[in-house]
Amino acid sequence: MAIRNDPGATIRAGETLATSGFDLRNLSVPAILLIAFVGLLAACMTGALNLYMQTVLMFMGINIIMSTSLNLINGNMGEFACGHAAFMAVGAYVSSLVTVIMFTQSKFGAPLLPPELTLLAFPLALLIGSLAAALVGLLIAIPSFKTRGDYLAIITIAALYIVKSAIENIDAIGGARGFMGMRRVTNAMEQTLDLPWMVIWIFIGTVFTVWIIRRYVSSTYGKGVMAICQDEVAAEIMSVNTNHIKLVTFMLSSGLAGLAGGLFAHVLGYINPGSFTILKSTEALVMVYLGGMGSISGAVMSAMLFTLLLESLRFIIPWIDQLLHLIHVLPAGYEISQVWKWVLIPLLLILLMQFRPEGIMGNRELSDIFPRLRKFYKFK
Amino acid sequence: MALLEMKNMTMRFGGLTAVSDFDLTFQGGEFMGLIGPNGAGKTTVFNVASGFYKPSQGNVVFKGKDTRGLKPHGVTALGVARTFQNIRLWHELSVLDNIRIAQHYRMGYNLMDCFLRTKRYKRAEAKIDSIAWQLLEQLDLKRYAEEKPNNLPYGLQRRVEIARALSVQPDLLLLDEPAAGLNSADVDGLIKLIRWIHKEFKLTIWMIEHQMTVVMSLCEYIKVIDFGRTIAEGTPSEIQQNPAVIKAYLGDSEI
Amino acid sequence: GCGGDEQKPASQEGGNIVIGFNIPLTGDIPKVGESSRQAAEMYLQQVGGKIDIAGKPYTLKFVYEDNESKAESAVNAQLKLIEQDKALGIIGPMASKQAVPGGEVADANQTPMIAPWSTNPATTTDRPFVFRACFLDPFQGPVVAKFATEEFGAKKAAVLFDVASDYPKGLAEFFKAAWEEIHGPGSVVAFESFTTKDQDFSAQLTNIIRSGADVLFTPQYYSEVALIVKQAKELGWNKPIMGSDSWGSAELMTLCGDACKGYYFSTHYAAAGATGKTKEFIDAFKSKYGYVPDDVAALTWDALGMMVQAVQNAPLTGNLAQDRVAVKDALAAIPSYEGITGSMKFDPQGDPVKSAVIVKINDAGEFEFFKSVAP
Amino acid sequence: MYLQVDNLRVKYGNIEALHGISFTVEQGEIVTLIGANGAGKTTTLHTIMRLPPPEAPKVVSGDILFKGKSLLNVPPHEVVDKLNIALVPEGRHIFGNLSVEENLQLATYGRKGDPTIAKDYQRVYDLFPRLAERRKQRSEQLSGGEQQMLAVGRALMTKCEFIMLDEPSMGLAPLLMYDMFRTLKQLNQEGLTILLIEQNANLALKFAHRGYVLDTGEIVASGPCSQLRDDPEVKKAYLGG
Amino acid sequence: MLESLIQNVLNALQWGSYYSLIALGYCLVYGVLLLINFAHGDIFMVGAFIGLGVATFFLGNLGPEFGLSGPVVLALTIPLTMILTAAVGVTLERIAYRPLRRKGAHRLYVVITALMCGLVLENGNLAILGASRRSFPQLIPTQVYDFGLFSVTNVKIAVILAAILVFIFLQFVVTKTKMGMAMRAISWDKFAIPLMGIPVDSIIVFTFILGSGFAGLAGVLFAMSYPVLEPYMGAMVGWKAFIAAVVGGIGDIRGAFAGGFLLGFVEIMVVAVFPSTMRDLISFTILLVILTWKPTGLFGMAKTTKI
Ligand SMILES: Nc1ncnc2c1ncn2[C@@H]1O[C@H](COP(=O)(O)OP(=O)(O)OP(=O)(O)O)[C@@H](O)[C@H]1O
Ligand SMILES: Nc1ncnc2c1ncn2[C@@H]1O[C@H](COP(=O)(O)OP(=O)(O)OP(=O)(O)O)[C@@H](O)[C@H]1O
Ligand SMILES: [Mg+2]
Ligand SMILES: [Mg+2]
Repeated sequence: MAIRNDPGATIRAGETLATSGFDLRNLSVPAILLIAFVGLLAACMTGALNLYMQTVLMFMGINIIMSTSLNLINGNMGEFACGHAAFMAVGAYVSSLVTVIMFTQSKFGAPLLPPELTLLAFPLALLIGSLAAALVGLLIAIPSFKTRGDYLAIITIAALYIVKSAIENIDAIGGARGFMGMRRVTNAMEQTLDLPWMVIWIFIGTVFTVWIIRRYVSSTYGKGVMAICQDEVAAEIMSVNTNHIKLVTFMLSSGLAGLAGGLFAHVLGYINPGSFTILKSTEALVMVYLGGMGSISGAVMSAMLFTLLLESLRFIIPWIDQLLHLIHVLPAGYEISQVWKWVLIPLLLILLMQFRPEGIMGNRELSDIFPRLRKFYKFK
Repeated sequence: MALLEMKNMTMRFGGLTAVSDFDLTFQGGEFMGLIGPNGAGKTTVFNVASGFYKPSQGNVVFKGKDTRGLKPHGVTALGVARTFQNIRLWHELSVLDNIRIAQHYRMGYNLMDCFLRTKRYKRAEAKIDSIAWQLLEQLDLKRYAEEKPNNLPYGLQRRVEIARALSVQPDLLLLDEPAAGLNSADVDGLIKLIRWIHKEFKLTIWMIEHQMTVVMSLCEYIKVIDFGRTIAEGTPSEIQQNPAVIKAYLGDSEI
Repeated sequence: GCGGDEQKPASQEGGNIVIGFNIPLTGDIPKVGESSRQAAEMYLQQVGGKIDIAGKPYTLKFVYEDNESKAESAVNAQLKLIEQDKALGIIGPMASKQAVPGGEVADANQTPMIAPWSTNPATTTDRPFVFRACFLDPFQGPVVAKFATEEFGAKKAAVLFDVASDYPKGLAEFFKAAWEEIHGPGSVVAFESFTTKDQDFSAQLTNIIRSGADVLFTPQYYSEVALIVKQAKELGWNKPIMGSDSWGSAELMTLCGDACKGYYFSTHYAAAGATGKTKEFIDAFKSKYGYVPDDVAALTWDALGMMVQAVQNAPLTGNLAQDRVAVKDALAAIPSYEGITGSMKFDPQGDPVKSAVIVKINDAGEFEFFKSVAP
Repeated sequence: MYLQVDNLRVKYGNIEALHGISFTVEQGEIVTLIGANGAGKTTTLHTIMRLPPPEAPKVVSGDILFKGKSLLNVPPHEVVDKLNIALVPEGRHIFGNLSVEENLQLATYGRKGDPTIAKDYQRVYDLFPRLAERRKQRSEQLSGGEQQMLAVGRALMTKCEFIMLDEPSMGLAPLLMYDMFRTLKQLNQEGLTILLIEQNANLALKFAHRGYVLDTGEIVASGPCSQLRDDPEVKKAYLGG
Repeated sequence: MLESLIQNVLNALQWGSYYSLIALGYCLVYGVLLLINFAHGDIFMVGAFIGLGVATFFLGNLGPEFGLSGPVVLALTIPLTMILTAAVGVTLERIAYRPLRRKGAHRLYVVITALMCGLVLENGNLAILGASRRSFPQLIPTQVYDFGLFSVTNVKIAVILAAILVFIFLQFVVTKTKMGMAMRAISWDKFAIPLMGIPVDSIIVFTFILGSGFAGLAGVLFAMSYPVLEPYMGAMVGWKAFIAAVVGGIGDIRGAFAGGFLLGFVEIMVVAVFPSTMRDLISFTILLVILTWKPTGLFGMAKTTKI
């Protein structure tokens, strides 16, 4: 019988079965991460990375969290959710409220805890923010039992508007004026121990996110998500509790978006409902589809690429301008200003889609493209 | 206790009655055929049995449990597995994953186990894996474990679908036109395979099929429905002689 | 640190003075960024790209960064200006959504910054390095309330504002408080809102008309004003409408046509009948860009003027960090700056003390000086 | 020569699916193409139809001539509309969101003002009375076999003189299957040329005049059906025990 | 209370008309390609700007004088704008969507491309024409008919009528003509369309012509009642019209029409009854409730899964 590929080449039965026992490959990822982490810290402390670069890196991390977590719903589960910014907003506001109330003199009163505890409590505050976001995610997951596809897209957009409008209407957290005070919290961390703490937290948060999502989607449990994506009816009939899986997936994804929000709020030191609009969701969407639906490495890469592209255009556009003037293509009075940035970015993305209509990675991972990588590290 | 009992089962869609007053009892171990003209309601009966439709009227009891209150995955967990008239594999997942995921109800670990890769997780995954590999071995699919179903010939896809249903470790297996789209030579292989499965796994099998060679050589007992009503039942030879069945279903094979 | 054009020591023949602009060229309010940039370019042109400091000519270099109207992008832009471009001082960000975090960054990195247009008190509060060029809402609200009471004898007022934008929202609230202080609680009979980018206000205006208010206060940007005023008239509103400094753009008249004539707003300066520096600025701007400058352009101009004056006053050493502190001190020490939007000096918070004028849109469609109100 | 496929080589991506096949169909003939799953039967039909990307198989070399004219550069809708070739595709491909009647109507897209349309409707409804009963129903709700009837009926509604059927009997109950083949035979006697792909090789060889046996992209046997039926090789590999 | 109710009903009818007009365009394209054409709101914006350009040209403000009166200019502007806007829509289809379709890209990639196209249109306009807002010339004098209880303008009435006429026209095209049938069929199974002798691409182009043309009409009408034009004016209305289309039941012309008016009513009535600061909060909650109650929208057909 004719098979398209040589079937012999793909047998890896033994490999998959042999999951027990000590294996050096188990250590390669932690080792690489540790080296990266120490290197990053050193670069920040010595000033090899100035604050600007650090901030860009931090937003890159936040974008990675956003895109990998949204990828879970839009890529793996095949839904079209456009309300990711709402969860980010919830996470941002809740965790900021927690840290500000706990550790600073604010309009909510005197600090409840001494500033030395910030280091311990910060991850907790992030966790609380994430849980709150996950709870809001639950509210979206429930309609998703009955609704699919573009109807769900609307539910998520509506949720986004509702969250944003609700924040605008709560004057206690600043309403449209925004909410601040988080800088004092991050300062307290730095006073306790002089390290670039936000860089550290974001590094940890990013690694944590990718790690947790990897573990989820590589388990039989999490693969239910992919089954739902490809044929929900078959999944339900072949014993997958689709409602349960949807619920868990939505909550996981929105919780991680909440984590991104908490980190975002503490990097900026100031949040405003206007930061969590449909545009923010759009950016996350772009990163997911640019990376390739359902590919974690794709989502990570596209988030990095997108952030870098956005920032590098600050430099590239003036160069282009200079170059065009140098070769006298442009009249002297006319300047290519940064306004063109948002013309160039979508144009580039449109072009990219034309060449890779399945995103950078398609639905494959790095290990599928470079199978030899498997020699060096374990993907499970 | 009977394995499956359907009593007075009626299924309506709006004004259309697809199945009416369907009665059936499985004691366990039978090989039953369900035939009838197109649109007679055969698939609908399967859909009710597998919990996908709730009957408009009547009872469906599986292993003493009323399945009307259960979601399809709950019915499957009780021990009903099926294949589909049009193949419904998860085409972007490997054959192995297809067979793994169908064991979802039996995972027995939770999200935390999944994140922390606890003992329980490892044990469960190992069990799932071993069942999957064993089935692949038994159905001679091992070579295609990492292949995507889309890339397999039609006949093999049918086989993968049967393997996936078996991985549920059901007591009752529903086969909806397993031979459709297979060529005559493959049909012979399929007949042997199904017969072997029936014996090896000691299953109750219920099959819909339009290819008479398959039905006649496999089924011990056949039920014929037309317009949702049972018009005849009996052994293969009885059915082949039954004038009502010939008139409504078998027809004249001269062309 | 990163290489690049380090400032030359002051002993040599001048050097580069880099001033950064953190402005929204894209996003929600691109016009704000464009106006600001146009004013800055005109400034650079007028001074010939050079300024004298202690007798030596320095090259003035402006870097414009787009903050896309996003908070995070404003932070990135701010840090780029500080770290990569080595800006001595920064003008912007404009809207409070970006100016609050932008101010945070400027202050933390000890770089003087003037926000020309942000009215949120948090922008400058407890930030010695952050200044602003416009007056705050708590000042403007009462000015309008008082004026409307005296001029129209109004007793009941209606307010229509954008709840998602903090400038109109803040101003609306201060106006309401001031009005109710004069006329008693409940005298603001309609307090209606909408959301950024809305274009239809008919339901709100219907409520307002039904409420029996004597005057409508709408502290919106001029593009929205044109829509609001037209729709109000179509729905039968025939009482006065008042606005705030955000009305102050020549574009208001192109957009609004005759509909806005006869209304009043409070602002920094009156374009029609302006004299002296103000007139020069307006004429120059008009001849260069073909339209009368709006408040953003005027405020950017003044912010820039103060920044340059501070740079000229500061004892520059060539050490960027020290110079930045010196410029900050010089800014705080400016005794009184005669800007085109009035004379001003900074209070200890870095907010300007300046007076407001009430402008009437006359029948020729010009913004005519009507009355001056001191704080 | 009516339809002539000449040394046709076809690729999907980098994989060659047909390795240079040649066969002919004469006007008024019934020709069948049999072969194992994945042999390339469907590919052959799709290539003749020039179906648009991404489904389209790419022609590497060879030619397809219909009445002496090459089909390689004719867009698919013209193959149907101008050359009157119809295809009943594998897997039915009916329009589930349209009613049964609308499905049939749509097939007459290019036949504006053709007076024989009404007769054709009647022919289809006579052939498949089930469809007449379900006329107003959304066709996605039809049972599998009913959908197959609709697919065949729909193809007959185009002004076809040459029809290609890809496994039309799939999922049909015996009675209907025989009915359908009888009708096709009758249509053939009225002048319709038929190219049939059928998994049930026994049936196909009983029905057709001539047959070709396709195996992994190559034609391995051909001849009049009676001859193929008796060929021991063919018997063993394709006709089953 | 009564007077404001009548007034608000009129307001809602007018505001809903715009949502409807734009939602109809969304719906057409969606009904054929299952493509959420996120650029549609921006095509509407382009329509308004094209209308502005055409009107200014005929008013003689760009060079040649024609000496035409306002209504004549309007009569010329509307069809010309519709044609030019349709051309923009078709161009997007040709250069951005069709190649992707040819390559068999996942439909969401086309959606993202559409989103990007919208951004290009918005920001390209900003970069080329500058950030100044444009004012649409008054082509016909606004008549305010004041009935005491409520007042209404001629433009308002025209807009409501236009929405209804467009709806009737499209409903006829989609349900009664073979072209419409083909349009619906494409969304179900593109593969089999050529087998019916139907040229797929022509149908798709035709759809874009209809959808974009009416977006152009909506643009001109919108510019007449809200004469402040800016590059981002289509973004928000576009998103909301999309929401309206879905709440109505996406893919169904009646759904888009009803959804548009529904959204208009909800938005206006919420302001009329509740504190207006809560508008988005309440109106979107109402929409959520509607979708939870009818998961496929008002007219949407639940896609029965036939096993
Ligand atoms: N979800 C549904 N909604 C409406 N009608 C339905 C639905 N499902 C099935 N039907 C109708 O019920 C009847 C029985 O359909 P069913 O699929 O059970 O037939 P079947 O016996 O399996 O036929 P076949 O052999 O062709 O597969 C058909 O007429 C079909 O149109
Ligand atoms: N779209 C496609 N992309 C890549 N390969 C394809 C595609 N369609 C078919 N093939 C391959 O081309 C070969 C011939 O397939 P084809 O569908 O023509 O076979 P067939 O004889 O019709 O089989 P069946 O009896 O299963 O319908 C097979 O190996 C198949 O895997
Ligand atoms: Mg069936
Ligand atoms: Mg085939």
